[in-house]
Amino acid sequence: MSEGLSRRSFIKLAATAGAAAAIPGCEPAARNLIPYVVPDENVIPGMPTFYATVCTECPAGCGLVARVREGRVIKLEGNPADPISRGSTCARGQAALQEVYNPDRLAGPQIRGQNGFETASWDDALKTFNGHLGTASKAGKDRVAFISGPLGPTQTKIAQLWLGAYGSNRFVTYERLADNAARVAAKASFGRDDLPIYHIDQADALISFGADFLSTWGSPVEFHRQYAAFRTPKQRHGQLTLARATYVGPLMTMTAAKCDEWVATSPGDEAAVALSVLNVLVKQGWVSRNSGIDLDALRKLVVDFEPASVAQKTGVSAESIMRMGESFGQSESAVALAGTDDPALHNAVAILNAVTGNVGKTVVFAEGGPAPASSPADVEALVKAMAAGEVDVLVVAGGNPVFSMPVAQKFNDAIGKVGFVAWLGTVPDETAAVAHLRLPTDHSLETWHDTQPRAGVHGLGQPVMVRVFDSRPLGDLLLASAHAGGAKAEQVPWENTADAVNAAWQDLGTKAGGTFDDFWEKVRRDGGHFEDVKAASVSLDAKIFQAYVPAPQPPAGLAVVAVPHIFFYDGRGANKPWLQEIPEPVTQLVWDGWVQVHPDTARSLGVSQNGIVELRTDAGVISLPALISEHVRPGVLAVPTGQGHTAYGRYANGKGANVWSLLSGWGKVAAVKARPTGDVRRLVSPLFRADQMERGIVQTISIDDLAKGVLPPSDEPVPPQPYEMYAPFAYPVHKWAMTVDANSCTGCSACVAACYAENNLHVVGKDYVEIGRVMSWIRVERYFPPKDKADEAPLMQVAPMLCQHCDRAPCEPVCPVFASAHTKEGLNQQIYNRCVGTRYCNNNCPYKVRRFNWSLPEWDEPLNLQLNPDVSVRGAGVMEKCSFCIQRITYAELNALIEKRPVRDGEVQPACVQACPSKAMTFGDEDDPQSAMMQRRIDNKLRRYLVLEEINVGPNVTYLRDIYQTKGKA
Amino acid sequence: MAAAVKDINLDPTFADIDRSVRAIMEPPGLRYWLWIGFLLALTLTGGALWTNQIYNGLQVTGLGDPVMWAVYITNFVFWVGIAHSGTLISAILYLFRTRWRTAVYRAAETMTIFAVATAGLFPVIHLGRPWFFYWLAPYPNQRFLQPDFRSPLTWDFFAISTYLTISSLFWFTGLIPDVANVREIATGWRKKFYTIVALGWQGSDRQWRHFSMAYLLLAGLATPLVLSVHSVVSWDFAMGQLPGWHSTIFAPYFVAGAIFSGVAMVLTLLIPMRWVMGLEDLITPWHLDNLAKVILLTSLVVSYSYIVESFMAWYSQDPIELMTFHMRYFGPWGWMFWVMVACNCVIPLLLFSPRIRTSTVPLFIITIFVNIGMWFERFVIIAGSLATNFEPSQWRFWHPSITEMGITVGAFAWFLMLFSLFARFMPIISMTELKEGITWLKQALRQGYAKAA
Amino acid sequence: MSAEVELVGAFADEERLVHCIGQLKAAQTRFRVFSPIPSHHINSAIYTRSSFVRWFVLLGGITGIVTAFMLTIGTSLEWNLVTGGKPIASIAPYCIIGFELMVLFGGISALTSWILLANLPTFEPLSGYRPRFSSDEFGLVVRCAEADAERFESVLRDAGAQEISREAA
Amino acid sequence: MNLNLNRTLLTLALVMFAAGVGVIAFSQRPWAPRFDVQQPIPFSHRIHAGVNKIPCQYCHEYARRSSTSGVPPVQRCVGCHGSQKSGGLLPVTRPWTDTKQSNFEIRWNRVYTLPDFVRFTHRPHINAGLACQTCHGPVETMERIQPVHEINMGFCIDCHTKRGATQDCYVCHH
Repeated sequence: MSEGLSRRSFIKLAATAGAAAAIPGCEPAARNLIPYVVPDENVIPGMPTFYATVCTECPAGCGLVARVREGRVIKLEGNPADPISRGSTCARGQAALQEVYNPDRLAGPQIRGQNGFETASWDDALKTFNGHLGTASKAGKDRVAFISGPLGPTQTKIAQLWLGAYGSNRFVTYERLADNAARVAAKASFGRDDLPIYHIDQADALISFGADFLSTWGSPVEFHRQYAAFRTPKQRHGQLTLARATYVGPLMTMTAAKCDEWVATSPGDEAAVALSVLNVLVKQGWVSRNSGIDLDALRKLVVDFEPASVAQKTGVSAESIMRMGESFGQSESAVALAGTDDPALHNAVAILNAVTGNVGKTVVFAEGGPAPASSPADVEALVKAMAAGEVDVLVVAGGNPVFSMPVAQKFNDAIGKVGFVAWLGTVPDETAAVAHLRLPTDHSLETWHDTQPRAGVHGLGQPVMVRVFDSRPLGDLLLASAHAGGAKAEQVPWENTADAVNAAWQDLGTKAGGTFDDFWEKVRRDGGHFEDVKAASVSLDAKIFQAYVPAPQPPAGLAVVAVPHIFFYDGRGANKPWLQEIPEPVTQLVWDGWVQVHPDTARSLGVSQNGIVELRTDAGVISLPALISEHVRPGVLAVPTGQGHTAYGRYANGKGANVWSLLSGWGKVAAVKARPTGDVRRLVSPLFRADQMERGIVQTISIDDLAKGVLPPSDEPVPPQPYEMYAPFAYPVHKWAMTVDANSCTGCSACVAACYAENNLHVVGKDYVEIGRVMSWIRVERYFPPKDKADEAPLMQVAPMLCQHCDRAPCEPVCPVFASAHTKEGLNQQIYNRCVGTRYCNNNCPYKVRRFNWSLPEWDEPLNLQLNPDVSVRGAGVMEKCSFCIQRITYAELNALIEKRPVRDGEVQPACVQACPSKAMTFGDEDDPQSAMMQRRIDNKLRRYLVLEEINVGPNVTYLRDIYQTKGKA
Repeated sequence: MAAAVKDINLDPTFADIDRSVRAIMEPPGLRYWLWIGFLLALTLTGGALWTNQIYNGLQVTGLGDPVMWAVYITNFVFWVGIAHSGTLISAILYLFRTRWRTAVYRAAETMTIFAVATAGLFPVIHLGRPWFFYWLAPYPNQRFLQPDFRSPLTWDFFAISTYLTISSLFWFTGLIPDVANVREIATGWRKKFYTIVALGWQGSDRQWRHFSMAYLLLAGLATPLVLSVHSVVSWDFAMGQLPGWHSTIFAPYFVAGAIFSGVAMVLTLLIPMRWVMGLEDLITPWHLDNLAKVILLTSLVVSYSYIVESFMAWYSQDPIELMTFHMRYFGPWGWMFWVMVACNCVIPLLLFSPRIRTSTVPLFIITIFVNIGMWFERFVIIAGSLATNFEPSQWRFWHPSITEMGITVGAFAWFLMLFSLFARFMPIISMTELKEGITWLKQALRQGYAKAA
Repeated sequence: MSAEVELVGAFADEERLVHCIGQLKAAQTRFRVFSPIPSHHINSAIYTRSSFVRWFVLLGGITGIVTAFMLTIGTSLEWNLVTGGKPIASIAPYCIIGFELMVLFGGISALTSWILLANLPTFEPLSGYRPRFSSDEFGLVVRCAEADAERFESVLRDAGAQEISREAA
Repeated sequence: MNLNLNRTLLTLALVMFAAGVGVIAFSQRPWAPRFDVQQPIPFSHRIHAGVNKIPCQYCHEYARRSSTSGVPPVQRCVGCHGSQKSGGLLPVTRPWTDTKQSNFEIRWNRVYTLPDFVRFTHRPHINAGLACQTCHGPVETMERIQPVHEINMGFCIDCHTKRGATQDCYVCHH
């Protein structure tokens, strides 16, 4: 974004464009028109501009495209050019906007005074900053320390140089959810410092040992795409089969729910189960000969892990273990994933993958991976140093260690020992609360940065908008400070981050060939530089069999497990209202924390639903309302991470409790004592019933029936239009419609977040969700099969439910004022400014997808700057609903009109379709049989169904049945 | 007629009738004004709550997805129902020349007018943007955009406004001779007022000639109208495909229910009124008895409708329909259903006993129960069906709010206030028709029924 | 031609009055009846043809139906908005509007027509009216030449008028 | 029929007539904006568009590409007026001739406003070959811009109907 657009004029534009956020009414939008002094050639007022950048919400590093209107980023979308996101995002990525515009963001530098923090000028703040650094560096070497979340290569370099300028190399990156055990195992079993790249899509069988790869583990968006491919039925040995997936772990996570089988183990038993599977493989002789490992050692390793004995020890049924073994051994290629913090498990899984010859196929180590992040040991070393008073100045730039650091580290005491703590970041968190100096830094969307999530992927993040607050880029701050600290120009050659990034990409450019300007142009357009990776040839280290240490026995009695929350991650997402309001996919709970308890455990504890449970470990004690559910192993208390903030902004504070404070070590498991306190706090969900009472909202078909080409007897297809009283209308131009594949949908709710962002939906809070006033236009229908049907159904049935734009929409003829009517392109239009609010349409909507504005929508400044100017903000008293993103449809149609061409297939993509990481939804024109949407219907004739088809309202959203594997079959 | 002759009081001469009715209209005392003041206070409270609701939006109610219609629409249907008996008694029984109607029809019809006036408020109250309610009416505008005449709500708008107009005209026409009557003895401002209202009526042969024809025809028009109005109201629900709404028997079912609750309300008003105003010799047990019989009959019709409704649900074997009815009987709101059955089907059976039919206190209590029962019937049908809709994930049960309750109470107060005011300042009993009736009966006795007719 | 007078006779009983009306009609004199109650005896004794009001009502009703269908169909075609896949001009629902407007217009024309035909509203009382004619007595006002006054007085008296007064017309 | 009847009929007729007139007058929305908009700078469209025949889109350059037609940037004014010969434009040119003064902004007052629930875009209309004057009136004759048509839905839909453009509510209201 060029400099032509001054901050001042940006604010003005925001003012005028922000008028779109006014309440529908007859008041004129804005009274004044303020012209640019010099127009910005990149900006056409009233038209969106797109910039490629990179997401920094989690280490996955997805490529993004930011849609910018009048200098404000209003929507984030996946970058199709990016090999990781491939044009999709997750809910967290969508919600990154709410950090940029977060009302709790630090507005300017603050210095701690007698009474709390006092705002200071940048000059004073920087003087204090550099002053302390100067004295510290004079005091000796390594008196300055730097902690941050994972940084990109360039920013890491800058930080290290800056430290160097102050004679220190205490550089530590801290990521609580980093897969440390995996790194240890990779080193031990393959002698690698980097993590492998997984190709789930190329596997025929999958076993995940506690790796929740669809929500938080590794690179969820990429895994969504791969898993969708993995689960599409394929012809194997001349028969249509469904690749089998099994999840082993204490809690039925979202990933587990989308697998064929969830094997409930106590935390820590996963390793035993893995070895038992290995035992099956060895006994069955399914160990590939050419994997070149000595079988005797292997036999010795697995000998005492007979399925029977393991089953008897862990309570896992031997059949499940056999099934896993068979599916894994009999498939040409398979993949096993390990997600717990138990190195033994990771070793076992490494062996599992290796001996079946899958390393190099589905598990690939690549040359030129990113430099490894700091290990727990590094962090511990630093904390020790701090505690010992060897650190005078600590600079924290993210990671929020105070919130999530293992209790045993006593980080809070250690940080107290540090003379001067400076916190650099966007939204002040618990760590900022204990700092002496707070400097507001730019959000990654406001500054230059780069990422290297894995080998061959170099993401380039460019500033997509002028900063909202009086913040500065982290890199610029450090560079300036380094220069102030007397760094030589040859050591620290750059003035600001932009130069640094540019310089860093020079050699990439030279490697790529061609002139740098072309390269630079290209990477800025593509959002990075992507090259094919060369697979490194690795072999299993024979010592691993001896090196193997048996798994630590799981804690006797109750165990608490911290489950990474799909939206809050380690806790960084908690202050984003969208993420609080969107229900967690499996439990469907909002705005709170909870402890998930198995009915049996609950009975023995005397806990009832919503009853507050006090959890006490050697590290600490928290209280949370209980969620009684079958989806957790008895004896296990599962608590989602991320809630329980005390100083992280208005949306996060005082919600739930912080499970990290129960864990003394780096793991996520601890022995716990639990007792009901007798208090009650209602857990709130927008969904009422969890069983669909055979109403066929989310329908399923077994792979056997699919292979046979027959439908389950229960649902013979109703003839398309049985009894028509009137001749159907023709839609000559377009007939917009959607196809939704329930088999690909995981319930991750990225679509919901995207809808919130695109259509200016406002959040209503816990109380209103409870009485049915949630505003989301699209929701995830989540159902569990009744017990008696459990064998003939998937573990969980999910599908997005949105307005079906029925041809014979029941909502239309009941509206007395034509606020709800049909367009000539087959859309069911809801005209907000015509609506008088009788709410009859919603009463008559069988899908209950219409939403009524019970109150006047409000956004805390400056969250309203994110509002989409192309969509009206609805006032109180009007009905609203999914519009298939009409603003995008008209935008595309106008482009086509002006370029005198028809609208291309796929040119229109509603926000939900665009965001869906597993591409479960396809949007297109029903008039065009060649469109991808229609093709998807034609290719899946057997799986096609309409929700509530029998009432014959002619929905335009066609669903495809979820495919399940009949239990007890491999 | 024999029964009638035995029961009806033939002694009063025209003069007596005038005397007793004019006596009601003497300037009222303090107790009356306290009563009015009390009602006014409640009404104003309701009004204040409504103002607050308009200002803050419907968030002040307990409504939410999926129960988007609850108390307000229930009240609407309830009051429209109340209205119907008035027209039944004044118009339909007029066409049948039923003699016992004469003493009670004015009160009943007055109740109709004010009940419709009350009912008419609720569709506006429940709107999300009440200031745009006039969009339901066709009126010239620069966009040439008119309401959708396919919508049951538009039908409602037309039906209710027509009903209000027609019954007011009918009521007003009937009033004129009586107002002329009281005009002759009134003094002061009342004199002026009655003179204007009476339009200079003197009862000349020419006036009576056109009056009678118009009155007959208005009765003729009102009769199909009253049946149509509640059918239209019932179609608000029957036209929806929601299980529990989508039923073809709704029109007759609702009309019967309307008469049922309406006649009950007539008695609820008449029994205290005749006691307070000393009208025992004009409104005799004979009248109460006849009204009670109507209640009994309609109660049986309503009970039959309940049975048919459930039977159809069972007969269809549609699982969704069945589930809705299962929840209606045994769901969280099941108690409402059983209250309704008790009040509408069981308790009215007491009316089979003539002693209860003619003794005021038990009759009064029964009518109260009927009113309660019918309110719950509407709530069970409207809100209950919404709560258990097609989407199991979207079920939810509604919790009342102060605003809804307050406005409901306010509406009752508003209705009673209007009625009490009318009862004291206008002839609440039609002298003209009483006289006509007595003359007719005397002749009937003297010359035999056939000749007189 | 001699001056005319009006004889006002008050009757307590309807039948006597009706009987008397018969005689006056036979005598072909001009008279007017005041009655506190609507009485089809009196009406049929005086008039042979029934009131015009019914034709006005019919007219009103027809106007109502026509207006309704013109309004509904016309406005639908103006915008041809499709709702619920139903035809633009869907007749069935429009019949309801038709019915309601028929009743509405019919009723309004009934009221206006009877009021106008009855010469109301008026605030100049008809001659010979006595307040009690609105309450408990029937009045019979005969207008005749002074010469015939006695003859008609006797007619009234024989018919059973309680009191008879004579006033100049 | 006597006097009373005629009088009544007359009053009736008068009332109905008055009502009819009232309704028609009301439907014309007499309160619609017709005010005289003052501007901070005495800019004359007559001279620019009329006398000098400068095409509208030379200054309102975004009209054919965007939803908004765009207010000309100061740079555009200076493009012509920047040179010395121009007299009357010091307030606009000063920030460009002397570098010490900071940029300033012109606060034009809106003449044409639309409610927030209308999503009007210029580009299809311009690309359909509509003259700006169709909606904005004979701008080239105006010293100061005054609204000629009241831009309301009736005005839009009337033209859409005549030209067979879309009548889907959703196109403008979403």
